[in-house]
Amino acid sequence: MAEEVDHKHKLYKLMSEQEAVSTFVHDGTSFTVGGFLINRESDCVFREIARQGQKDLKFIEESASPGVDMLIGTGQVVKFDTAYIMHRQVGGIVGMPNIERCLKEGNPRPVNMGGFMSTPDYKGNEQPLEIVDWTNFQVALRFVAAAMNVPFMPNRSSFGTDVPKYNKQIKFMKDPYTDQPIHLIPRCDLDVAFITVQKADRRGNGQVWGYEGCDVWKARAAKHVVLFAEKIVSTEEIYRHPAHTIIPAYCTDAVVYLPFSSLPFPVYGCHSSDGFITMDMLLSSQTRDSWKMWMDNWVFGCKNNAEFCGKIGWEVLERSVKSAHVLATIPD
Amino acid sequence: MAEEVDHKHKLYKLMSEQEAVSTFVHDGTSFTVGGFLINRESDCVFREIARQGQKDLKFIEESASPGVDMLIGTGQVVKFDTAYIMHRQVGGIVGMPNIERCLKEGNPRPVNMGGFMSTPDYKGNEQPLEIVDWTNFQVALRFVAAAMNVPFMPNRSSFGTDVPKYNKQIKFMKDPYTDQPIHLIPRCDLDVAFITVQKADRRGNGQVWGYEGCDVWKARAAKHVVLFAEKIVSTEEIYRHPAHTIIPAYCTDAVVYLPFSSLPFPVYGCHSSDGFITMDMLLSSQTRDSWKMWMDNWVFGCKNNAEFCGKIGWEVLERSVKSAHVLATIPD
Amino acid sequence: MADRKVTPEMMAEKEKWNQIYKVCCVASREFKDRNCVFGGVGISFLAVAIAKQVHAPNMILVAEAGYVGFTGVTSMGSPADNAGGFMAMCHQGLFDMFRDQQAGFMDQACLGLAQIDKFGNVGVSYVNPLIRMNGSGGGGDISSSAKSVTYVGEYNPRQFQAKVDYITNPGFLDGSKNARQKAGLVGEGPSAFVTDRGIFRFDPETHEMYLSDVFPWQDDKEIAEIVDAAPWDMKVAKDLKIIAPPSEDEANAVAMMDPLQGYRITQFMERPSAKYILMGRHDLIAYNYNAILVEESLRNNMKVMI
Amino acid sequence: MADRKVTPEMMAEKEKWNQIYKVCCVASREFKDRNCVFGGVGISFLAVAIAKQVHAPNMILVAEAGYVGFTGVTSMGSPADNAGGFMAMCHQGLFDMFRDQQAGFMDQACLGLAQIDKFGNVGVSYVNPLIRMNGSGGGGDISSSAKSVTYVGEYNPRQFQAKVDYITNPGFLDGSKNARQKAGLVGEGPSAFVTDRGIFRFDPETHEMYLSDVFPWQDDKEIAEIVDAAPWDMKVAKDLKIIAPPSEDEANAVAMMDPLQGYRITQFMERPSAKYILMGRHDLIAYNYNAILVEESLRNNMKVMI
Repeated sequence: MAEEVDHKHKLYKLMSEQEAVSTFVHDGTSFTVGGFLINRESDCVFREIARQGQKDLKFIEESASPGVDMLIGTGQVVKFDTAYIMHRQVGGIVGMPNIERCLKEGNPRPVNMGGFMSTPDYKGNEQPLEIVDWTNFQVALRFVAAAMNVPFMPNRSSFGTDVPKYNKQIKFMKDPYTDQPIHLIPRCDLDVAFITVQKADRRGNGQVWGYEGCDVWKARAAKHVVLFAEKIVSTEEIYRHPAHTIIPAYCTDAVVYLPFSSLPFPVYGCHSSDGFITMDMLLSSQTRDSWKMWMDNWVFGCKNNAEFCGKIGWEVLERSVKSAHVLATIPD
Repeated sequence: MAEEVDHKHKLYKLMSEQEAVSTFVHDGTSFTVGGFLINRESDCVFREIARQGQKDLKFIEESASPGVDMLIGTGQVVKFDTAYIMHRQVGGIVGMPNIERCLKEGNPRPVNMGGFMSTPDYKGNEQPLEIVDWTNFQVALRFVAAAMNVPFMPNRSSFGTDVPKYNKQIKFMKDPYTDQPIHLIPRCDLDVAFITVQKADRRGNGQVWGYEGCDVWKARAAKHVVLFAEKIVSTEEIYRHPAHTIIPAYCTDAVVYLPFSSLPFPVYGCHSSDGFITMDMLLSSQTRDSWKMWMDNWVFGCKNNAEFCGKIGWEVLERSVKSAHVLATIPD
Repeated sequence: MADRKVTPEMMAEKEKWNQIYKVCCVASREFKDRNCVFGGVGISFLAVAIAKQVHAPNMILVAEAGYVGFTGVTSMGSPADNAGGFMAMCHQGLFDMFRDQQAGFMDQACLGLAQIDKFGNVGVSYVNPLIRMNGSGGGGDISSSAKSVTYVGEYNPRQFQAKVDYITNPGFLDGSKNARQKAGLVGEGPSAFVTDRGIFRFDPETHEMYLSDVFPWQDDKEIAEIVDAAPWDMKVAKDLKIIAPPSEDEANAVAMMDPLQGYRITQFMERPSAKYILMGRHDLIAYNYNAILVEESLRNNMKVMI
Repeated sequence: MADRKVTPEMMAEKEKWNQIYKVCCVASREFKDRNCVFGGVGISFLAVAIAKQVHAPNMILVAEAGYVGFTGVTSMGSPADNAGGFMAMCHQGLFDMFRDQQAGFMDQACLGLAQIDKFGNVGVSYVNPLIRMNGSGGGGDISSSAKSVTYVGEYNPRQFQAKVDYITNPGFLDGSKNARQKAGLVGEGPSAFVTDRGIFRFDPETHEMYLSDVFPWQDDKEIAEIVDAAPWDMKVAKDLKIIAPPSEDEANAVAMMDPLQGYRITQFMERPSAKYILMGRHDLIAYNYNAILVEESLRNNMKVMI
């Protein structure tokens, strides 16, 4: 194994997307992405991990980015902690069709769904995908506890429900001060957080506009933090909006200059979503064969995010930027 | 007792400083101020409470505003939770002389200092002032726990020290996940937080520039929140810097338009400190008699904060504003 | 109830509105001005947004990703939709929103459901034997801690269960007195389930769900059918209320927030923009078609809002 | 040690610097470039700020009230001083700073002390029988969780105690192996106590404090005096190091951050601005006097910094 590099204490931290993924994602790595659900989430990471082929990955996110389904389809993810998947969509379309195929067909591997249901009659030898259910707040609290370097956070959600019944990591205790019931939510063990930000400098100060999601906490919870920056700015420009630096340089291991890293999903003040490519992906993914064709075309057929952008069409992206600017722009 | 008014659901929440203090501070009330130590803390509150005369007050702050010493001198405070007082100053000046007189003379009441020392040979009948020691982070965590509506927060400070030895509210436990030691810090029970902000609208959206201190948490921990605004702006102006709204309208009970509410202490981007009046107060306070004269002149001799400002001199304050603007201004 | 008559006018009104209008316009009336209201996604957001536009202009709309007090110029595709940032009082984070909710600042919330039992316990993650639903998301937290929760959804008798397969959202638990409080929950529980075939509420004493409001076109037979479909002895309110059909203002609010006709045309493939998708087109012309519709709508709405 | 000679030049150097220079300029050398460093208030902030200005320009200065990566154009009167906001990478809150420290992001810190024992356990709140000090503030947290802590202060034999009256800041506890880790502490403990009469460090095995560095003017007699004053058998480093006196650059850095001469003139009443205070003046002329000094200094420093 290579000598451990102290990335966080480097003065300048620029890397390419390929380098950032290969440096921080290995077989068995646990990771998350910033943003929430689809917005300002680093979708490019899922495509790059699919290309690089790391195995036995663990993914954790409050409401999961659809990208994780891609890595479940490639068989690269073996553990998935979440509160929500966009699974049931209008017109009977399945949002996470690879998860569905794990459940129904054990393909590419069987799934243990939160201890509540699992792939019936599975005869193969693949290790099951473990899905663990939480609420959004509880997943957030796992990041919060890790960010604070404490073993757990107290929480009042889910009393009387089946969530703590099937998720034994949620512990029940009587508060020693008042003897009232409280749930404990354990910290997560997180190797890498990939976070898309509107601005960053080379030192790794990441600035966000719009909602913050859990990025403040993810950036402290993860051993390594990679920023995908829509724009690289000077540290002097960072000084202009210091309250927007939700990720200070001391958290950051690498900065990747990568506009449109969230595509096909939107970034506040930068660009809109691409409903066409999203819908195409979703419809194509409904069968495993057509999903594989989609992957060959849009993922394996692109060397990097720029080629993915090129395939969508730069003129469409230019239009998408204009569209986002109707609602907001990011100040210099 | 008057009917409970639902201040938080009012559309517009403007009040005078007198009304805000008399509405939310009663005998026995627990309160805090925003900011940290001296900066952007609502010093006007201590003067107004001294004028109104509420009794048996409880005060909690990480590193305490010097103003609390005034209310200890008037005998109005009976409980004081803190991590720090600016007590030992250059040249043997005592920073909290009224606390010192409580300790040495039992005047105006004796003091129990964190269970470690107390007024010797006290013969009077006054209830002792209880001082409870914490660290800054622990006091902050008391606000955090209350803000989250949970009974405690886990913490790793103070293992092996005398802080948890004398403060029995800090509980030791073994983390049920790893069996490692952890401290529990109990939530605080807080009636009112008075917070100075650079901008607020009438609905109670409070915006802060510069450091945030614990104001995010205090505003959620307190049953009632009063904002002292350096500037009242329209809600449209609030929309321009939504990330600076660290106190959304739903937290706020009252908004007081009160420039210079922190005087003689500074507010980022608004005005500097007044070292002369601070030093005068400190030197005058070294004996009880001269402290009383100072109080008669600067506190009881002023009807409100505007008269206090007038006594300092508006031309001095204008100069103080210019001085602060060398470092920062608040954008429109 | 005996003297209620269903007129042809009522039946015409019934046909006039699709299920989304029937659910969302009616549910919007549950939300009060000046309240702080947690909107879900899709139709549960739409219901809240209609309220803000029609009768509750000072409602503080919150979305779990971190948007507070925004104008709702368009319906949100996700709780982190860029539109949530527009004319917002505060941008914060997801943890912050749930913290503030657990602290009791959220007065009301609107959510969808898959299964519900007699005491308002809800499941949204799993349906036996092998159906995975979306998962609780923030719903488990919201139903635990928001002061009150209004559920919305198209009526389906399968939603009403004697026992929810997997409870994600606590209702009144076993229905016993103070059951929620004893369990450690902060919020006061569900207040209504608004469907296109009536509103269900909870008895303040027994916490049992009953039918409390029906549309003017729902006759005794239909009411009996709904009540009989429930796996418990569902009661009907003695003073059963009649729901006013969607108003013109409410309908306008839906139209205003629906540039791509996602609510007005319920079948995905029948929406105008679907033709480009069906053609497999990803080009600028296709993209432009949707973008122009959305942007025009936003610009028009901004004029109204500002 | 035997062949060390104290020359008249050394004695002249000794007289040249007041105790603040001797402590802070020397302590500044403990702080490394690119490290994230938690500064205290007063001289413990000054020591860190000198480092940033002289040899560690890429140090990330943090102040507990919530300022990160600021330029330190002036020394901070409090951890929330307006100056902390100037050219800062990040403005956040106090909770955030301590969270980030407990998570291990703060490499070094600088603090003052009132009492210290053999194993570096420190008290800053109480001295028996009846002296109340300032209190731990953030010091208790910083000494618990920052990776390493440098203490600074004017030497006073009373600081060295067999038993600290009230321990606020954990050192190496009972000195046993991994005592801090076993207790649950995150940081690695104190690294040095820098005084105007030498630097004390901790043996990596026994964790006992020993005298490791002295100024060139400290002869064997003075060293013996210091060692004898400690209530334990204090050792002297075999390779006792000689401290270089404050450099011109370090002295300039102090001057740069000290427009009111609070560090250069240690007696409060001897400072220029004190005359107005002694006259009891609160008027514009008095205010202006200080304001102009501070502002001129800031403007000059900004030119250097930008």
